[in-house]
Amino acid sequence: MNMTTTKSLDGNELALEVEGERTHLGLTPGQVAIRRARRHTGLLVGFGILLMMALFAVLAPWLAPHDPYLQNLPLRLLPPAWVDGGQWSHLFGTDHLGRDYLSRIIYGARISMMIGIGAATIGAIIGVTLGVIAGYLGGWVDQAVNFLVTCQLAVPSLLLIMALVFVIGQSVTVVIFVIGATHWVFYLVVTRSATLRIRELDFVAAASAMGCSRLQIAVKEILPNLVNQILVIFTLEVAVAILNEATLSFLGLGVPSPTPSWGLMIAEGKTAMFFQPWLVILPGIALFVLVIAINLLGDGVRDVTVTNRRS
Amino acid sequence: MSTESLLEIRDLSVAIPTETSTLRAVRGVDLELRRGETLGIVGESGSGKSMTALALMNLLPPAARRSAACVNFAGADLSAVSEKELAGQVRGRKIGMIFQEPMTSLNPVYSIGRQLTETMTLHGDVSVAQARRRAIELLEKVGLPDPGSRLKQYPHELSGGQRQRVMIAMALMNEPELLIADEPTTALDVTIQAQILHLLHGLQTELGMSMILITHDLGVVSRAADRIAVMYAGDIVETGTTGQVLEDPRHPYTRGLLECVPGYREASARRLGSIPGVVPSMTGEIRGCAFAARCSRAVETCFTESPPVRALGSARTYVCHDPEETPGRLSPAEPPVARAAATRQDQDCVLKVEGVSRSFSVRRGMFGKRKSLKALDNVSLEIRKGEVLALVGESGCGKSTLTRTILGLDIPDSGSVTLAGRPVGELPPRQRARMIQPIFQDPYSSLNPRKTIGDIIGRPLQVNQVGARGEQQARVRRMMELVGLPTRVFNSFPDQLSGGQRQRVAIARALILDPEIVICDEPTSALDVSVQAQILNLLLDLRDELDLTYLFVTHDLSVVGHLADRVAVMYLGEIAECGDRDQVLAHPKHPYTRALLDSALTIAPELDVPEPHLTGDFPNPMNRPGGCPFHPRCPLADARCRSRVPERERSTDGTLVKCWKAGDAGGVFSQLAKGQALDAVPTPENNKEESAP
Amino acid sequence: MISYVLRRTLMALLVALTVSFGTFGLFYFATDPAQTIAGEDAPQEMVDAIREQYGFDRPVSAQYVDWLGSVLQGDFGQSYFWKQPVVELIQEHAKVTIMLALSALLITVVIALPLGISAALRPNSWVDRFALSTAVSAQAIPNFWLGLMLIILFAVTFPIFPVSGDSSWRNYVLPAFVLGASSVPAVMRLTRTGLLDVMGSDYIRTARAKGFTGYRLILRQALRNALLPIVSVLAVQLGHKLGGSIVTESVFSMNGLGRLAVESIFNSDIPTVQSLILLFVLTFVLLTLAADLINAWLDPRIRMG
Amino acid sequence: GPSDDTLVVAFSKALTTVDRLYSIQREGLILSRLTDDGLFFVDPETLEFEPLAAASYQWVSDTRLDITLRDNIHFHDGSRLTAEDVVYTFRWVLSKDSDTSRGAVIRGWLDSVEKLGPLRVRFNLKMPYPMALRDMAISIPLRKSGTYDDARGGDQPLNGIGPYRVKQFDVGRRIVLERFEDYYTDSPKAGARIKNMVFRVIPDEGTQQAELLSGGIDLMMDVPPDVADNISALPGVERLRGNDIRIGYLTLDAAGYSNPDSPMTRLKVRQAINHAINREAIARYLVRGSARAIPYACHPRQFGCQADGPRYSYDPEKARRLLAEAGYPRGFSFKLWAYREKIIAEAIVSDLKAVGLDVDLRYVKLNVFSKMRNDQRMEAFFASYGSGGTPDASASTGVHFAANSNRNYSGDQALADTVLAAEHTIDPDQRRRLYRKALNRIAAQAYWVPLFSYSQNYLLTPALSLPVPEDGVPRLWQAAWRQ
Ligand SMILES: Nc1ncnc2c1ncn2[C@@H]1O[C@H](COP(=O)(O)OP(=O)(O)OP(=O)(O)O)[C@@H](O)[C@H]1O
Ligand SMILES: Nc1ncnc2c1ncn2[C@@H]1O[C@H](COP(=O)(O)OP(=O)(O)OP(=O)(O)O)[C@@H](O)[C@H]1O
Ligand SMILES: [Mg+2]
Ligand SMILES: [Mg+2]
Repeated sequence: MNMTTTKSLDGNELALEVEGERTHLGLTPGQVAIRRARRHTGLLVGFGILLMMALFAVLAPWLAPHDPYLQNLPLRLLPPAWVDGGQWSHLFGTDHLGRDYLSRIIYGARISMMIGIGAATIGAIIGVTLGVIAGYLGGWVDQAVNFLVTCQLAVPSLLLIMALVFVIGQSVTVVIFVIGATHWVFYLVVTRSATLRIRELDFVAAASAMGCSRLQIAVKEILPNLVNQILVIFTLEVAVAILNEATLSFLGLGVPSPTPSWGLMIAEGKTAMFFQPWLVILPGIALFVLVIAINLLGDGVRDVTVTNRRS
Repeated sequence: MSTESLLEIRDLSVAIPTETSTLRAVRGVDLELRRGETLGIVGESGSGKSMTALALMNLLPPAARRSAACVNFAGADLSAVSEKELAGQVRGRKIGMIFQEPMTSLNPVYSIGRQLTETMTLHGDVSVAQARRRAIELLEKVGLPDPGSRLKQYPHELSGGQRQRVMIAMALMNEPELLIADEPTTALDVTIQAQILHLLHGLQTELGMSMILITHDLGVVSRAADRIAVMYAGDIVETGTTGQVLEDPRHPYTRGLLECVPGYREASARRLGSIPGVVPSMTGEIRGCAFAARCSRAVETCFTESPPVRALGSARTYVCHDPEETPGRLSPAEPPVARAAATRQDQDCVLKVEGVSRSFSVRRGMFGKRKSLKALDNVSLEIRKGEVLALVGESGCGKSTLTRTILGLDIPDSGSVTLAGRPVGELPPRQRARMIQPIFQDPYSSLNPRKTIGDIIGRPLQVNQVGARGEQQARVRRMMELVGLPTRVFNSFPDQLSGGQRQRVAIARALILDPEIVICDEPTSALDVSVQAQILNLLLDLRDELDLTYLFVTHDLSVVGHLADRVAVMYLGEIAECGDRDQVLAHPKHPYTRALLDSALTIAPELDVPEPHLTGDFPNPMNRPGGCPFHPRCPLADARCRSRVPERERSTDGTLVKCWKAGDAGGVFSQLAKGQALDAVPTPENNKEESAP
Repeated sequence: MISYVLRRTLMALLVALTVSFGTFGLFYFATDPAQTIAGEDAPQEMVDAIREQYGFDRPVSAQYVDWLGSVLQGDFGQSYFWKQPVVELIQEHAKVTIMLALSALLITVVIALPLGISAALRPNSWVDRFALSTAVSAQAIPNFWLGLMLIILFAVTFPIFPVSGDSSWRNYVLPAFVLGASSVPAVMRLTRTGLLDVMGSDYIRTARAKGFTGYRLILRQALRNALLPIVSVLAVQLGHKLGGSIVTESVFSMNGLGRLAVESIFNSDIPTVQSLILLFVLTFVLLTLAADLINAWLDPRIRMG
Repeated sequence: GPSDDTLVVAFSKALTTVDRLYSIQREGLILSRLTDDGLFFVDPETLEFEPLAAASYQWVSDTRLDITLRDNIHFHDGSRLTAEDVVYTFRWVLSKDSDTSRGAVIRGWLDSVEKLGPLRVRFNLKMPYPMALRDMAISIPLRKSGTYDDARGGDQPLNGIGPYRVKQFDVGRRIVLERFEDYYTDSPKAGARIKNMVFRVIPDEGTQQAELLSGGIDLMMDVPPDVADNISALPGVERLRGNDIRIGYLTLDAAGYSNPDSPMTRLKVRQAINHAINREAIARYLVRGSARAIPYACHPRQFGCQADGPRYSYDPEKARRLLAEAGYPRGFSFKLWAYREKIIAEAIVSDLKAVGLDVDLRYVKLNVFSKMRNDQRMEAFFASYGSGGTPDASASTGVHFAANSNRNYSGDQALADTVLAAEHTIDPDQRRRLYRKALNRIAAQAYWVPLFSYSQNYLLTPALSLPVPEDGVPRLWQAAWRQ
């Protein structure tokens, strides 16, 4: 097609040029998000801390001063270095088996992150799949999913997790799967309602008018629009999963000993908490800092990706 | 009309700080309003009309900052009084306000009785009983039957028109001196719009109020306002009496705007005039004239210097450098495109809808039972090759449901849609996609916000596996050129485009598979007139270029008059009347068509808002009246209409009508309308001559 | 409305049945209740005798049907471990949990609502920041750890409250605070966003245009709308608290339903576990139903459709 | 405290019943020694079985025992103890539908009980059973005739003959006792000094500590050594160290039940594991107190616990060598199951890892543990056994290596025969010989890794004086307030 036809077809080519000069195109959604992120303190702080923690987790073998599993019974229950009786070779002291507490806390970041991310991923897969299916197909499928959700919500989730871990047996994988398998309702509720909303939008109708199958529509049209929300829930669920793991381990049904899990460490330190309070306080602080960082990040991501179009 | 000034605004500005910069929504507006006068503020979306009104009452969004040299209202300077005083003395008491969205402007959890009476009791010294009496009186006045029992109802039990009436009653509870109506009818159907405007007009004269009527509809201001202020990019560019401004527009923007309206003056032309470009982003300082970039007459100074205010007589001003027409920038007067329609009369039918019915089952409320809602009732239609068939009807009458059925996206309960000789339901989706494609109403929701423009337009090719990747890209670029999209938006996201551009993207996507039939479901009703004009032009050009057939859904009769070959009028899921455009618009057989035509407001400053002939609202489709579904609103209805569904009949001039009174509709109506309204709808034949003063 | 309530109840029963059958199977295949009943050092003969006596050697379906049958006749059976009618057992423990849950809910409401409301009224002010940071931290503090820290602080270092037990109101202060704090973030955020939404809505603008400002605007126009989601979330939170605040009860050694549930699991005390699950499910469903009904009462759109 | 003459004791686990016939928990045993008397009792100093409610006894033959009762014993309801009550109690235990916790054991050896006179009773045994006095002392409190006639007597207050009577019983919360003033004065347990006792259920250790420090309780039992160390350093707390007859051990699946090809079926592997674990260090640093590493499958204080079989010293090098010889130079992986003392289990795992074994610790609750153990699905497990407080090898060695025991993972029939023979032998020398044979066999085959004996730590208010029990079961009737 040559220029003349264009011209004859559209009297507005002039307009578009003018438009091009005057209204420079806005930013892409990604650029907008990054621009906002740069000025979002909470997000930056959260991201910074998390990055540091992630480094700790990844580089644990090089950063940890000792083998976190190495027991040294004669040196057990050493207080932190700054307390009377502490040694500088064991900065945070040692635990009941004489293992270096600092090294265990550093390795603990690994466990927490692994479980957090693993469980949140599993939850996301279950929740998003069910949510999109229920929202998109509706009808009896929706009813069935709704039933599942009620089942899930009606039973106290910690109790359910405990029962499952108790019966299946303790291991990191089991904990990841069980926490993941009991934390998908949030994903589901959000993706379902978003899908319900999106499926009424005209671009979905346009897609089916152009011959897309339902699967194509669900995956190619609807899913990309859920990514932001899923990401936000994901970060929040990572935090929830980490706390859940700690709680489970605290109650004795989380990851198995001698894995260095913060919750487990708190549980083990609890018997001595009035006398060696650092056994409880230090891993608690680590947990708190990690979770708060993730939450800040999650809140930040939500603030940054939210579309505040007027209408 | 008294000449005493009630309201005087000087240099009112509103700035809204955003994340990256400051949006200056209103820039130094000057306005004046006399007692008893109606001032119409017109302008395209985003021009700052609402912000001006809200700034008066200090109801701006929390972030917004207001500044004004003075806002004199009945002797007091509103820009200086405290929030408390404003709330206690002015808002709701001296100034009443009606908002655009009747559906959301009433508090859903309180009864309307409570919401009405508290307007009075809040401001003290009135007993609840008194307030109730006043509320009942006002509800009666705004035309709500049985007002006593209405007080117990909740907003969701009322239709949009009824809610808007309640809003009006609420605004009038304390007999304010000024009523600000911000697009009071935009969300309503034409028939209701006419009723509401009529009502407002009556109340205003009765109570001696002044009124500010904000709208983007030039037809509405032309009928309802005494004076007009045209707003552009946060500033008033032209004011004057309605007649002056509309008959003799001085500002190029006003002129351009008028030319965009289908049916205004040069309506016989197939191409509408248009204002190129879009409203400038209102962030930061605008140098020179804000309109310069879109102005066909703009010269050097327009871009560098603020235009001066020019006065013509006492209350007539406009803001412009007033340069000569700039050669070269002038949009060429389009030669009238030869109409091929006449020759397309009895061509072969490409799409046939036969006896289609569709019901939904809906549950109302949490405890409600499921009820069946009949959205389509035995609809039959034919679309012929190369024609534009317009489908008109009020909101909720089933237009979209019908288009979805035609597209094969919805399966009818009974009846069939035949496309190229085969039922659409049986066509494989991809084959169907190559024959028929939709364009939707809302350019925001019709594009996937997560995909780039290139992807969106090329997606049909991908799905249908047409050609290799490179070839697809080339086709997308060609298509973008064809619909007038700059290629640099190829990798942009929909959010970065203006409404008009988005609609072009939607058009490109619909056309890239080379379909025969395009179903346009109100493609321009979300757009401003200037953009609507561009899109309508484009659609018509494309039709001729690509030999397309359109089913064009709309509720705007002026658009119908502008582009349709044939018209089908829908009411409550039925086709009430269907025939050639000229026949239907000039000699409507069905009383409903007649009423629609009466209610459509063309630009005619010399005329008032017509008296509505239809009583009542569009009924809830869940409680369809028996017999002829139109009988409760029909001025001609008799016992037969109430009891028996009318047959579909072909009248002498070839239109199909479904009415017992088809024969005498014209006669009775012309009596009722007292000769006022035959010109109400612009058909190419009758518009110009008859509407001239 | 009656049909709605019936539908919901039916759903609840179905949920309860599904869950309880799942539990039954789980325990049957993985644990040996006989040994727990007998004790760790119990000799072989004793364990075998118990197994036979309780019928643990029968197929799972038979055991389940038996249990279901007696439940349908209103007999929730005897706890294997406590050797006490389950109903009595639950009654005893429920007192603690109900007390704890209600006081925790009270604390949640007392902290979260005012905070959320004041945050919503002045977005981005210091109140808002304070509220948000409270929420973020409260969300990040592990419940059990907060409990331990409070014990160290208020029961040992400054012995103001007792460390454990459930005998007097003073026992409930710390646990109720810990449990209440755990739902503060959710409720606070919801109150804030809900109220912000409402405050930004068209009908509030209408109300302002009528002359409403200040507290009258909030109380007489906005609150009822904002309350809708809060009611729902409070019902869910209360449901979860009544479903046994396992962690809190364990940290503060309170003898509530959560603890009973955990111990029953550890002891494979199936009749107790099953009855508790029935109880939890029904409580939860009833509470959400109640929330829906309250919402229907608050909102005519739901009530009348 | 002494001010109200009330001793408050913390229990970690709740008792489900105060009737000893229906519970076998340790807490039940401690309580039962206050509220009940049996025909015999375990002498706190010598750990011999001495007559208590019985005035005297006589072995008429290997399978016949005659007992004469004291004539001045009252039940808590005021009635007198007669031969009828004794007969009733034992017949009740023997009857199948009584469902008492000890019925199955007693039925194993006791044939019948007869009344010979108002205060004389005869016991007919099914076979020679040297532990008869033990069972009577530890498991069978005497009950008033007719106690269980209606509704199992569960609703009535416990009617025992012990020095204290139950005043109040809140399941899962507390038990209140009051001194029984009509207690027979010639009882070895007579002369209780404290008037009231309250047993509070406080499952959480930390809470118990805090309560002890704040004066909420007077006595805490089963205190982990670390806690005991820490708390006893504070003013206002006294610590007692005592022995416990409990032992810890590892069982290895020598029979290959869990998997016929299990490495545990190889002697060298089992020996390697024996050499790999540093029992001394565990006993010294973790169990602490009077705990010692034990060489054989019984507690050294138990009768018959003398042997001269191989002893395995802590020698990781040798362990590695043995593993290599067995064909596992790079070790192998297996699951070690445990259900108590997690820290010790971890220490064991750590030692095993040090010699190249990849151990996965499965720390589970008892009901899961026993399911696995009874299904014979464990390759190795760490467990402990308290022998029911019995100072006799039959209670440990006998129980664990009997042919029908599902704790027996040795699959060694000959060993089982030896143990059974010892069980039915009354003659002490003969029994000693049989146990020595069994213990030597166990050590030579390394079926077990005998680990250590336990110790007991008690924390109490300094106002309280309490003799330290030799077998880990406190005799609270001996408690008194210091002046
Ligand atoms: N709450 C808000 N926050 C930020 N910007 C706003 C807000 N409300 C309006 N604006 C912007 O202010 C400008 C003027 O808006 P205004 O509502 O006055 O336009 P309008 O002429 O009433 O348009 P419409 O016909 O669409 O109602 C627009 O650019 C709009 O985007
Ligand atoms: N999926 C659905 N479920 C229930 N009711 C529906 C559904 N789709 C449409 N309806 C109802 O069917 C009737 C016709 O709707 P439709 O969208 O076809 O109207 P319309 O003429 O396109 O109106 P508008 O001009 O507002 O777009 C309406 O009352 C609508 O509420
Ligand atoms: Mg507006
Ligand atoms: Mg529509």
